[in-house]
Amino acid sequence: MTEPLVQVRHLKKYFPITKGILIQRVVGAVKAVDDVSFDIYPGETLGLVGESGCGKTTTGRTLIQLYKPTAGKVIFDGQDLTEIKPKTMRTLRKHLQMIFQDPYASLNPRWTISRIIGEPLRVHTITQSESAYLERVENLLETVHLNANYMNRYPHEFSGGQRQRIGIARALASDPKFIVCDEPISALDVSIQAQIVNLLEDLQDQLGLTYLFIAHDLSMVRHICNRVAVMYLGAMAELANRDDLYDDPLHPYTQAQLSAVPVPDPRVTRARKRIILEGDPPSPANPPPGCRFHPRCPIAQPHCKVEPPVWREVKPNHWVACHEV
Amino acid sequence: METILKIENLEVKFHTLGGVVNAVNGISYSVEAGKTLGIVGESGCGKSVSMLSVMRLIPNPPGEITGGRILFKGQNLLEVSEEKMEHIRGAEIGMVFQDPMTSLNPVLTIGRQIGEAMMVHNGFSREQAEKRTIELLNLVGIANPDQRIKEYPHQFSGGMRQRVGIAMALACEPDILIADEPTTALDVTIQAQIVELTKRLQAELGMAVIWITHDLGVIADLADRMIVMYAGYIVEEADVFDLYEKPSHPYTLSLLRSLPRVDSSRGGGERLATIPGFPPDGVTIMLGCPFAPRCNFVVDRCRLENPPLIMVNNDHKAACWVDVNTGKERSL
Amino acid sequence: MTRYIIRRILQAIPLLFIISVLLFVLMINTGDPLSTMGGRRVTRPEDRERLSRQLGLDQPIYKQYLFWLIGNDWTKVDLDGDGTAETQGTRKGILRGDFGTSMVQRGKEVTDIILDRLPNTLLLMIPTEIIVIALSLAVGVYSALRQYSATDHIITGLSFIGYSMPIFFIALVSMYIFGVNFKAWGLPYLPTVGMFDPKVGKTTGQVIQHMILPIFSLTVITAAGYSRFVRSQMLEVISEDYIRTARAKGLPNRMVITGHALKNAALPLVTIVGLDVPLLLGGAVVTESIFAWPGMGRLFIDHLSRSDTPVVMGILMMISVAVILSQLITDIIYAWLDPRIRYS
Amino acid sequence: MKIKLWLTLMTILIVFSMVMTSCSPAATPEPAAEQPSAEQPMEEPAAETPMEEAMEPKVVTFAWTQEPDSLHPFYTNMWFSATLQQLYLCWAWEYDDQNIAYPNLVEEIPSVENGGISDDGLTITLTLRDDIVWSDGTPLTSADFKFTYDMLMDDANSVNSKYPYDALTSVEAPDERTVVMNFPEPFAAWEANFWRGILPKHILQPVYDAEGSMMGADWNMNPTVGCGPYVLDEWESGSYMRFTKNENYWKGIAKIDDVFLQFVPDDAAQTAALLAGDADLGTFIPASDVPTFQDAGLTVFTVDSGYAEGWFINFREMASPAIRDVEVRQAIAMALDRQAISDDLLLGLTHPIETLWDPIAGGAYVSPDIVPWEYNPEAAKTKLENAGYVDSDGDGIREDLDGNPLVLVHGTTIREIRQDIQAVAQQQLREIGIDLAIESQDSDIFFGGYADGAPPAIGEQDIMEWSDSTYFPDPDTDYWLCDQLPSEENPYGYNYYGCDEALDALFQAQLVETDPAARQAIFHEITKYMHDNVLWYGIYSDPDLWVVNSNLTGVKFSGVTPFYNIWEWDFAN
Amino acid sequence: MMGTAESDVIKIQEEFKTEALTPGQLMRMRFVRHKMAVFGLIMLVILILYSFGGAFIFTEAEANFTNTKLRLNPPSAENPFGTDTVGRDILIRTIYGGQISLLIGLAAVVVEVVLGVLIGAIAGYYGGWIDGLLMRFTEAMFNIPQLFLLLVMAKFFGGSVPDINLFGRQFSGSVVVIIVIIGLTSWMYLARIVRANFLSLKEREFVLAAHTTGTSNFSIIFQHILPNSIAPIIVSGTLSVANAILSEAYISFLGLGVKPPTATWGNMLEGAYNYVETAPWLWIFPGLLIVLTVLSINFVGDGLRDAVDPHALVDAG
Repeated sequence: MTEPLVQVRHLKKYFPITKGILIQRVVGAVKAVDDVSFDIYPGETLGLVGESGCGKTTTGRTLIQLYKPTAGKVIFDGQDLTEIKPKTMRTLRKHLQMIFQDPYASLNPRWTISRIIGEPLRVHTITQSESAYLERVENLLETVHLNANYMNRYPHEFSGGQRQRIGIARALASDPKFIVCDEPISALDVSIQAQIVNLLEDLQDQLGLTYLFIAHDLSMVRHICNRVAVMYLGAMAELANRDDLYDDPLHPYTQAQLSAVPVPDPRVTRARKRIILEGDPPSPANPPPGCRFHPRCPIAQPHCKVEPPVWREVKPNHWVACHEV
Repeated sequence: METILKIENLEVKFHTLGGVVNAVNGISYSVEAGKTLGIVGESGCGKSVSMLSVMRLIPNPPGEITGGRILFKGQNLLEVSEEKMEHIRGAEIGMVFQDPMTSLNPVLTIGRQIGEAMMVHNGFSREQAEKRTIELLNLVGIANPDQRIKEYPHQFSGGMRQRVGIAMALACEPDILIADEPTTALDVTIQAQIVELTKRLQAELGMAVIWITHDLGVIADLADRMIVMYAGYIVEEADVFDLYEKPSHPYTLSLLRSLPRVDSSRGGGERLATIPGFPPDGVTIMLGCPFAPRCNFVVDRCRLENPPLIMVNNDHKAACWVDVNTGKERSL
Repeated sequence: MTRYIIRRILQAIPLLFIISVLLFVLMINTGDPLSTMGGRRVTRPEDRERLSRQLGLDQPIYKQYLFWLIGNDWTKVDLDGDGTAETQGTRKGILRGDFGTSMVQRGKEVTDIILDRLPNTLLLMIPTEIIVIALSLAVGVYSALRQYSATDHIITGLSFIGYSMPIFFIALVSMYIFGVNFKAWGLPYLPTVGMFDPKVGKTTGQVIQHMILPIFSLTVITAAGYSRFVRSQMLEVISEDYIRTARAKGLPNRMVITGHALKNAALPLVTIVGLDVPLLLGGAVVTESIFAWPGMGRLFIDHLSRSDTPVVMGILMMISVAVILSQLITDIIYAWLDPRIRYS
Repeated sequence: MKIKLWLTLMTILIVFSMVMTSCSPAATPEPAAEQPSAEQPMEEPAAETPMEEAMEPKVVTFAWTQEPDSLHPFYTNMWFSATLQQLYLCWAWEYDDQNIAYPNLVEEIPSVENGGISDDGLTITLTLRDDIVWSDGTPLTSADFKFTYDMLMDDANSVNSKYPYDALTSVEAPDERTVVMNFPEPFAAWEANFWRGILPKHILQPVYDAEGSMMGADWNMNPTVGCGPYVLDEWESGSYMRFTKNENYWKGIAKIDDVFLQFVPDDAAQTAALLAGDADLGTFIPASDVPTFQDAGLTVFTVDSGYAEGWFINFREMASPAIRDVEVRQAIAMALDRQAISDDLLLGLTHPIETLWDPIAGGAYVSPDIVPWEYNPEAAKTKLENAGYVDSDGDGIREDLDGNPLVLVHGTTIREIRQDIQAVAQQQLREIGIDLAIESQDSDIFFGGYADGAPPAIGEQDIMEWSDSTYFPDPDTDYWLCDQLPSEENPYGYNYYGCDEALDALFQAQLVETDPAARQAIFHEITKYMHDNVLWYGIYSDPDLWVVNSNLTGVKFSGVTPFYNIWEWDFAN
Repeated sequence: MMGTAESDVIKIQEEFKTEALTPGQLMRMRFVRHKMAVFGLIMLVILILYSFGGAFIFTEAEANFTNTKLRLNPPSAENPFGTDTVGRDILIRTIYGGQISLLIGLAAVVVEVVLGVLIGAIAGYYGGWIDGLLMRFTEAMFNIPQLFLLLVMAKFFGGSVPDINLFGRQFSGSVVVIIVIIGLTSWMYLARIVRANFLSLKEREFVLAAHTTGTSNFSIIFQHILPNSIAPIIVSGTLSVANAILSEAYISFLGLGVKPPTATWGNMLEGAYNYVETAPWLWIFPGLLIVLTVLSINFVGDGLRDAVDPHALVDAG
């Protein structure tokens, strides 16, 4: 087995809840990510799914050091990102890129496309001359199937799908090894989503990229990912190869989630048996004790309320955090 | 079957700084009592606007209903007085909105917000309204309703709020429930709850439901009849099973093909079908079929002439000059 | 709640400290209170030297501040200028509620000076504020509901003019028209300055008559801003989803406005009013000057012009405390009115 | 319903505030808020009076533009407060409308002739009248005089000024009617400066004993016991002050019952009140309004009070070299059209003057040899030219031999007429090629001390303008004494003009000269010297203007003790 | 059909897309639709022409030319606005006074904007204790009513500031004082706006994207965030100009403003209330000019606010 490109170990990210005017006192914490561990292998796409507020976006942002982790390690290419100096981190950033959810918010509205895409080139002084710079920007636009003539236009002149392509081009500019795709398609119309997904797949093939694909759309994740991790309330619930997870989900939460996904076929969807979960996920500021899922779990046992389940490999490459598996 | 709502040639325009946006371009359809009509389309296709027109809730300015008729139980809603319309809203047509976070008044209790429609339309006293509110909350599956009527929207979770929204829409037992993307803002597990709830309520109360969505998955579960909208036009209308099995408009067809499915792996490497380009902006006047620039089946006629809804088979209509099954131009 | 209030008050302490240092340093370096003590003549050097010592003005600024803050009754001061401090200090400092005595009105307690004027200011400002709130709510809501109508345009235009008008201008104009011209035209005219006509005495009717013009002027400029605020709040609120929901329920328009929109639109006004309440205490410097209203604003300007640090500091600190208190009260009222805050 | 709530709330608040403001007992007794109709008060006095007394009380109303800061004579030097002292206090001797002293508390004014002043001029003895009493009936004795002196000299009292009492070695009260003042050296200016406002010992002594100081005494703000024709009845801060007649006044009970001071904030309000007949007396009126008053049939009194508006020339070393050049000063003196200023800006109510002593010319202290400076720009130009100031670069401003432009700084306090004069002067001096840079400061900044960096004190301004007087009606002034030059060592010095040894000697000599004729001669020398060297340049005589209702009879004003005969005033009908 | 052909189809598609309006164009359109704003702008141009163009017709010496014989003349053909207490022509003085008033308005806002943006940006971007400290200071300044603070500061700085020569003209040093103190007492509101903007913008994805790129804090603040908060700064700055002109008028009215001989509309009013009745032209003309200017600026500011406010965008469907 190859070495993982990214190793995430016991990663925690708490957002303090502070009070006070002159002296800020921490009165609590939103445990957005609470002890999460997983590996990402070169060339693969790891899907990270979960309901809104489960901490998947925070995991992605903490992993890439946009947020300083509260605890834990992120080892990228043998280096622990949580320990290196900010200056080294800045140079390392060209290997780690991110594609954002909102194609409208992720591009600086006052910059031209060429400036946006070229920012990494300038920051990391990748291109030496102005002409090399322009050539590179043109190439990047070609790569994401955009007309290079438009590089002096502003983001507002583009549609959502095009903007997302621009965002992808920017992420590609510094020749990264690893890209965190933070719900890159969820803000797009159905008819555009497939375009972007296909583009991401093509780029992976051409450039040998590794993706962490964060999404809530389980159907799309099944399509694009090699392995899938399911999060619930800041913690990992299950992690397995794609088909293992979809065909044989072990965690009751994964089961419920999968059963709830509608299928665009009236006969199939009406025949499916759904596990309807009661209630809503609790607040991450105050997660339930024991297994976080126990209040909604259809198979919860008394000890689930007390004891947090262990994150364990129940089958080869199939990890799960549940007492009842 | 009794037709309860019939829309004829509805046209809605919006006056924006960028120009006049043709949001709805002469659509016609009808809803039958007790049945569920699903309206599917991408953002900006006019699906919500058409429903707000039914309620006469289009903000004017900038919106304006420029043509057509909306016949509700035989009377044209575009012509009735505002007083009459107030009575129809809420009492005879209920509506549930997309965002449960913003569509409830943050400073009023849930009980008041549900109860006031009954006090207005049914002449209930405060006590009667409160009693009925508790019943309604029970009906939509909210525990401890007698406590919770005193609470405020922010004390409810997203899913619970949407249940409140439904209870509110159902308060006066309307004949039609219009649900405008009621599950879009919710997670799948909550979405499933709401879908189940709607199904159950419809079975119990027997109202017609118009369910607007962009999600072809959710609506497959719910609808009896389907309408697909694109750029302010209805491009296809059919029975739900028919539509998914034999999509007859290239747009519907591509849309269905571009969707990955959770229940089957298409095997590694298989690509999703895509629809190139993006929808028109509604300002530019286009000759021909609005979908033509993105269409794989496009023929010359498409660029010149906008196709009307054509009956393709029994009760199944599509607005396309081409038969997608054969790829041949229809002779019409 | 009690804990919250206590915490807020504790948090206000450093703030007041910053404010007091800031103001004190400014004030101490602002003019010389001794300069006018000679009356129309320049104060004699002997007197200047002696007074400066006796009033503690010769002390370094940090000491003056310290004495002002915690008093000087724990130390001795040199009154006769022989270089030895022999007299026990008598000041208690503002921390112990002693705001000191005025320099120009020697011996008169700052607290008394302020309390003499405070009721007059309140008498003018409270009705003003009430009229302003009522008027601006009415006008703001009305013009929001009839957005782009002729009435709305007129109201908007007028409120803009009111908002842009310096108060002294409106005060002078109204004085000129209602006081001077009306009299000249033989119409019933309004008194211009003072609180009452000395010939008649300080009767309720007199005071009310004399209140009309200042209140009118204050109302015009304040209500203009408020009503624009209410209008924009109302416009924002009526485009909210929940208003659409309310309409979709078939509620009559009046109920949508009064039941659903008004409360949401009026809530933010609480904050604005809260910010303005302390200004009520301070009085309107300009208005009171023009209309000769014996309130806090005039007190401030009079004593500022004679560098009477204790009085000016007293007024400013009182206002600062009032600001902090009123913000606290605003927050509490807001929480009380807005369930989102109440239950979180 | 909501409107009702608002109304109720508003009424409550207004009533509340009313009660707060009008709780003072002397306000017209009226049930508050019950009859808030506007006409009500107009009828009320009429309705009440017949029941109480046959005649309406006679009230004279003063429009008073500044509210006194204190009524204690030694805690205020405010003109608007000091002026009132003849109402409720008494001086040992007061002054008549010719500014001649006449005995008040004393039997006669001490002099060498009547033995009141010792031959060496070191002892002055006063003999008090035997009928003088405080308004509460307590006799006024020499103990009150002694007490007054003691209080002044006690540092714990922080009085505004110890002058001239600090010139004494002691005051003795050998018996109830005798006061003996002992000087270390003769003090020529005694008459004009001593015993202005005697303090009531029986009121203040207990306060002093209790608190160690009379600073906090209630009497300071509320002198209900006094020795003038009136006593304070009530004082509402910011609003009004009412004096009522002293039933124990030993000269006779005043004819007018009450003196009511309405504080009006500004000249316009005062003018309006006077024109409307709302006030019977006003003062410090803008000159521009005088014709209006005269047209309205009001009487305007112009009373010399010793004040003269003038330019104090800074001839210290930090001043501009040009202003230290006597030729330049003389040129300036000829360049300003003072007549036009008096005629146009002051509407001819006053006249240009030559010396600070002009307003006390009754005492004839001004040298008869003085030739007034005449407005003559051409002569001024010639003078400048001769002194070597020519406009070499053609910008209209002259330069000295080194090419430095002739720029002078003129500073004054913020007051409309002074700013107007600045503007006029700037233009007129420009005509002879002098650039007058003008600035103005608030008076507490302008008159601040050397340590405060006040512009006149530190010598930033070449010419300073304000209105000042001698120790009127005495001609003494100590502004030009050399030992009064401010410096780091002498931060409180107030000679902001410069040290002229000759002048210094003259000023020192006059103060110890007890012979009036000799003293007068010294002043002739002083005035002539200062005038010809333009050490002080007079703009106009600054008399007090009083506007009085013509119905008042017996009205006379003194420049020193304005209301000296107010107990004789009356209404004509 | 998909695969390689896809990119071509997209390119063809792009030809169909209508040229979107730039935010600038949209702003201009929305502004122009705002009738009052256009009126305000025209008024403002006229007032600027009046103040600065008038200077070509009349010299400053004429503005300061006194003739005591002509004092307090009512408006006439000779002196259309009448004369003041020393016979200066009010019309000409309003021209020169207008220059100073406008200069004070603009310059004070520059001071205000520099302070407000700097403090707001630092507080908003860095957060934590820096934010806490700066915001406490801001709050402290906010707690003192502006007019009170202005008056105290006017006296504090009002001792004596030497006159300055600018553009060949002599300005009273108090002009600088007034500019500085108005700036010093009015930045708090802007700082709050900027801070709030920075707080929200720094979480925006394009800023995060800049972070992922490795862009330095400096260029994130000045190249990414600041240009995007420029709209509220401009709006608030515009409205502040009106406020600064009013502030100047207020302190001048209370006698602590710009010292003569430099005229401003504000100090022309000082003392004029003594002539409410006798010489109303003394206060009516400068007063009206202040009102007109402030009104026009407020109109423009309001128009700008609407123009830059994305909520004003009307969405369809």
